[in-house]
Amino acid sequence: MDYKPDEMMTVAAARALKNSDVCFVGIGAPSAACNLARLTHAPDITLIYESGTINTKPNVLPLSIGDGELCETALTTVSVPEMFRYWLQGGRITIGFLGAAQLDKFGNINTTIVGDYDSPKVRLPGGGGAPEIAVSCGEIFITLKQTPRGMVDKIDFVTSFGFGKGGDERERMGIKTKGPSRLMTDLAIWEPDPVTKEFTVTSLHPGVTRAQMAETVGWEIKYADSVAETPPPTEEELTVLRDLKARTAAAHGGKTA
Amino acid sequence: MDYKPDEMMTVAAARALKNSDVCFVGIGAPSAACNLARLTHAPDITLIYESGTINTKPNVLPLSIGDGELCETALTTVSVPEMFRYWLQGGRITIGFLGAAQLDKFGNINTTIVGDYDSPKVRLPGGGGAPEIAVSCGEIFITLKQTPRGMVDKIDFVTSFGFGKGGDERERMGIKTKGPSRLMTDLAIWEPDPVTKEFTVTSLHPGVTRAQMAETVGWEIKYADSVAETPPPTEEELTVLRDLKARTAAAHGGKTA
Amino acid sequence: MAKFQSLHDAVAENIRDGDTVAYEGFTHLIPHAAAHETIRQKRRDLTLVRMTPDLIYDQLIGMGCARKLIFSFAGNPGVGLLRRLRDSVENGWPHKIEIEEHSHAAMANAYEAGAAGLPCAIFRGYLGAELKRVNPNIKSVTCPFTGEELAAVPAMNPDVGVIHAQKADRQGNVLIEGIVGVQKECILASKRSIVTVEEIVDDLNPHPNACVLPHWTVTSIAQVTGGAHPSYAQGYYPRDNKYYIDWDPIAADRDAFLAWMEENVLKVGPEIFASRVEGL
Amino acid sequence: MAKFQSLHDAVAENIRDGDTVAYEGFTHLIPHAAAHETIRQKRRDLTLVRMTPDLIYDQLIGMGCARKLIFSFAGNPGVGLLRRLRDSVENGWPHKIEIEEHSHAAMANAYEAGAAGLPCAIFRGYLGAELKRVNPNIKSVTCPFTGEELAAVPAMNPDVGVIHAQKADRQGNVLIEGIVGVQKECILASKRSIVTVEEIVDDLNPHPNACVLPHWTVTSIAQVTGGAHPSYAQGYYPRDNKYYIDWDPIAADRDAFLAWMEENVLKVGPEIFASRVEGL
Repeated sequence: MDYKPDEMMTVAAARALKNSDVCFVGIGAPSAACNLARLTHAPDITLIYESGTINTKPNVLPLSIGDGELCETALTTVSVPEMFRYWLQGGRITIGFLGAAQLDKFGNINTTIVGDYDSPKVRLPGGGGAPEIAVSCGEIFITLKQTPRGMVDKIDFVTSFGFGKGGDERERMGIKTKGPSRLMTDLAIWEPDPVTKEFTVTSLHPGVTRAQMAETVGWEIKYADSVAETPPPTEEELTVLRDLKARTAAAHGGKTA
Repeated sequence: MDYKPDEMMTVAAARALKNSDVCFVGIGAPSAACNLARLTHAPDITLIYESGTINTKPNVLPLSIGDGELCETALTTVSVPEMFRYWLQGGRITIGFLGAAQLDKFGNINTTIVGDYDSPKVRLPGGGGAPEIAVSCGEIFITLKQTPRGMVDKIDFVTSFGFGKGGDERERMGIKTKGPSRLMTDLAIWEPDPVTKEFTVTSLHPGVTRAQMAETVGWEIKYADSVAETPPPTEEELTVLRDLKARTAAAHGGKTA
Repeated sequence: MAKFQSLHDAVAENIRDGDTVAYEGFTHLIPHAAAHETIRQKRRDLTLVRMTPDLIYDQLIGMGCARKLIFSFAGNPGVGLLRRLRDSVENGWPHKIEIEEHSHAAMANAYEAGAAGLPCAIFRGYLGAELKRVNPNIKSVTCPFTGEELAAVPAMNPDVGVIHAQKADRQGNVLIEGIVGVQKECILASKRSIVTVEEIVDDLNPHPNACVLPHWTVTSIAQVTGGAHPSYAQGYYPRDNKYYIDWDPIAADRDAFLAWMEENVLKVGPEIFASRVEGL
Repeated sequence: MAKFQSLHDAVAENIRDGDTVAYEGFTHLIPHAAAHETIRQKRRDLTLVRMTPDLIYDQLIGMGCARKLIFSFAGNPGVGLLRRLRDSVENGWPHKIEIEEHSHAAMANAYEAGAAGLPCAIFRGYLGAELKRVNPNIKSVTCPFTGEELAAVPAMNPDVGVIHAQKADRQGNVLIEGIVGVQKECILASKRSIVTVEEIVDDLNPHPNACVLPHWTVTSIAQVTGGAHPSYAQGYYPRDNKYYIDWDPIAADRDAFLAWMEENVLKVGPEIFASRVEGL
């Protein structure tokens, strides 16, 4: 079956999730990936949205983090202070899923501003849950489309912390969680180098060239000694994903998340 | 109608409550007084028990602080951490009602131990909610039967703070609430002197003599310049109180709270 | 003791120029009608507080009601950025608003501390994050038992908390169900409060542990059917997703924005909301 | 992931000599059956934690299971003092237990902090109260914004949390309704947990904001009908007030106590609880 890079990205992200995971889900690509995992190989995965909905099983993808669908299909819905205190800070989440406006090679993320904080070129939405998701979840998965404006050598603002300047900076700060352990883009899968913590390409999606990679990333790319080729989406993965998106489009009146 | 000193105490305590009050209710005499007020002159009074039951309207007096009756007749029931954080510490309670094993003339209360803390003569139940009730509620009403062992010159342990050594000690500690503003016993009504904060008799129940008072109190009693006589329980007050106690006895299998 | 009144009177009596006002609602139950009434009454110099400022804050800011914004995530959920907010911050139109920015955890904890009567909240937050460089209201406290350094933020205690809820009973007790967000904390933390409700009923019939605000914790209640639209009220009407999508081009242009506000906010009253949720 | 097992196995696997164990329940839903099973299995040197130690702690202490008690109010509710606790503290029978005493506010905040993954809790507490003289675990923290000195206590994180609840579904999700006390916090704060339930059902059908513990937050679930008796389970059976009153003379005498324990705890099993709530 033919597929788009965007679909490959979602499928690659979904595959990284286990049936036993407890996921803190963001809107957009993370939400699609988490629900794809739930509808394929990880039927018992626990999905939590920061609106307070726990063990939710939406039939269509939510447009917002707090759609009624999330509450109606949840095991229980708690208040937002409880969500951030007992569930996130309480250390109960195994995987936090983050997107990024700007990302550096050490997994530090900016979703706050482009330019200077006090007189920004672009005022982005801000961190929301990300600053604490980044340190409270067992590990962090990041997903975004590769662009030279998104994957930059130096981000304008550290909204949420990855590995800082790399190496053991994270541990030295007393942070006990693993941090960004996987980056899934439309072109590749990246994992942090065990020592330097720099994101390193471990798998290229089918047909993606190193030249294409270089054009879409603002730093000099490190490749693993042996770079795999990501298995293309299976027919089941694509069918389930497209059905999900079609149901979502129908429910949201022609627009998808 | 004939009545017992115990009934006079409950009636006197009930009369001190206003329709607009929000009361944090303890078990025993406070609970009887608060519900008597609700069933007579203060039908809209808000009663809160530390078990989390808010705006409760029990038909019989609870034996414990967490009887099912309290939840079934409550507007809502919250968790115990929420009760102590949002409702008590949040400053929403106008009247806290406390009993005492030992009480001094400045409204300091002991319900912890008789004797030395490390090798006590009697191990009492402890403070429960009292240490924070005493400072978080707008004002404190105390109710207990007068005995020389209960109303003592020096209490063995300060479980909850009243006026300390009197005067402006409470204000000097940064406590913004009024503290013990009224003590209702089986024999009299006491109020703190405006300056010294020593409990002063402002009303004697009908027929009570100063000699009787002296026998039942372990400190030298101060009387207000003009001491009133407490109006005896009205027929309505007594009827409602006795009906409540009879319903309670029937519900609890022969024993009343 | 909750007072039943028109939304006009509730806003007129409770929200004053210069106030700190939190219109809360986490995607669900966003008090749109109350925000529009505030715009109609031309309040000025407000400090607007909200975890997730979305359309109503874009509108309040674009109409010049705000002096300052305290927030943690400002976006049109599932659609994109807030263009009126951007125009104010990036270009100073209609004027430049001051920004105090936090994380969700910080805001949620700040409301919680406000409801709990504490002066500050402590939490494990902002580790390695740059917001603490630009926000002087992020400090720290050392745990006296473990020595761990925890983030601290001041308690949030708005002058006025504004929310929309499903129903109130005739005593003024309010029931909120579904995604309850920080609404209970917001009302308990605020000095005054306005609650708009879908309906007023004889008996709330709440589940024993439902989210209920007793009448003596609420200042004003106004019935506004559909008052959360285009947000939703679980059990009453769904989210109007198309409205959120349509907002983006309107907000992108100053003239289009002003014309839209004139037509859809200034010229109408709260009763229009009932018709907006018909057939959703 | 919750494991369904017999109460015997749940206690055998989770509660070890020397553990810190919190059997919580605020008058409602007190886990009597689980405490009795602990006594039958002769656990020793336990640190017992509970806001309101009542009959089960009198029994655990009298039977020599406890080394230490952390609590805020120890009484037989509506009846009087705990005579086995007194005998231990005042006379050292069967041995003298160590006491760590707090206020309710402190304990509730400590469990809350434990559930929230914080090292300590801060609250406005113990002002003028003498407990801070005798309990070194009461310290203070200064608010970095106002300078106010607030009380601080360490977070409560028991080795094992034990509660009784109304029901679990077949995945092991647990529903608690009515007076919910600190049970949710207790389970979330504990390293391991045992939940006894009245029944196991296909579907909890909970209210959206009901107090639910997801199956992956619970270690062991054992069905014990009547397992809270003489405490109560809202919707199942009422409190057995007479039992509490009758306890006082039993606990007053060491021999009467030991004979009663032999007859009513040591010689029987958890299945006896079903018969105790019949006809209540």
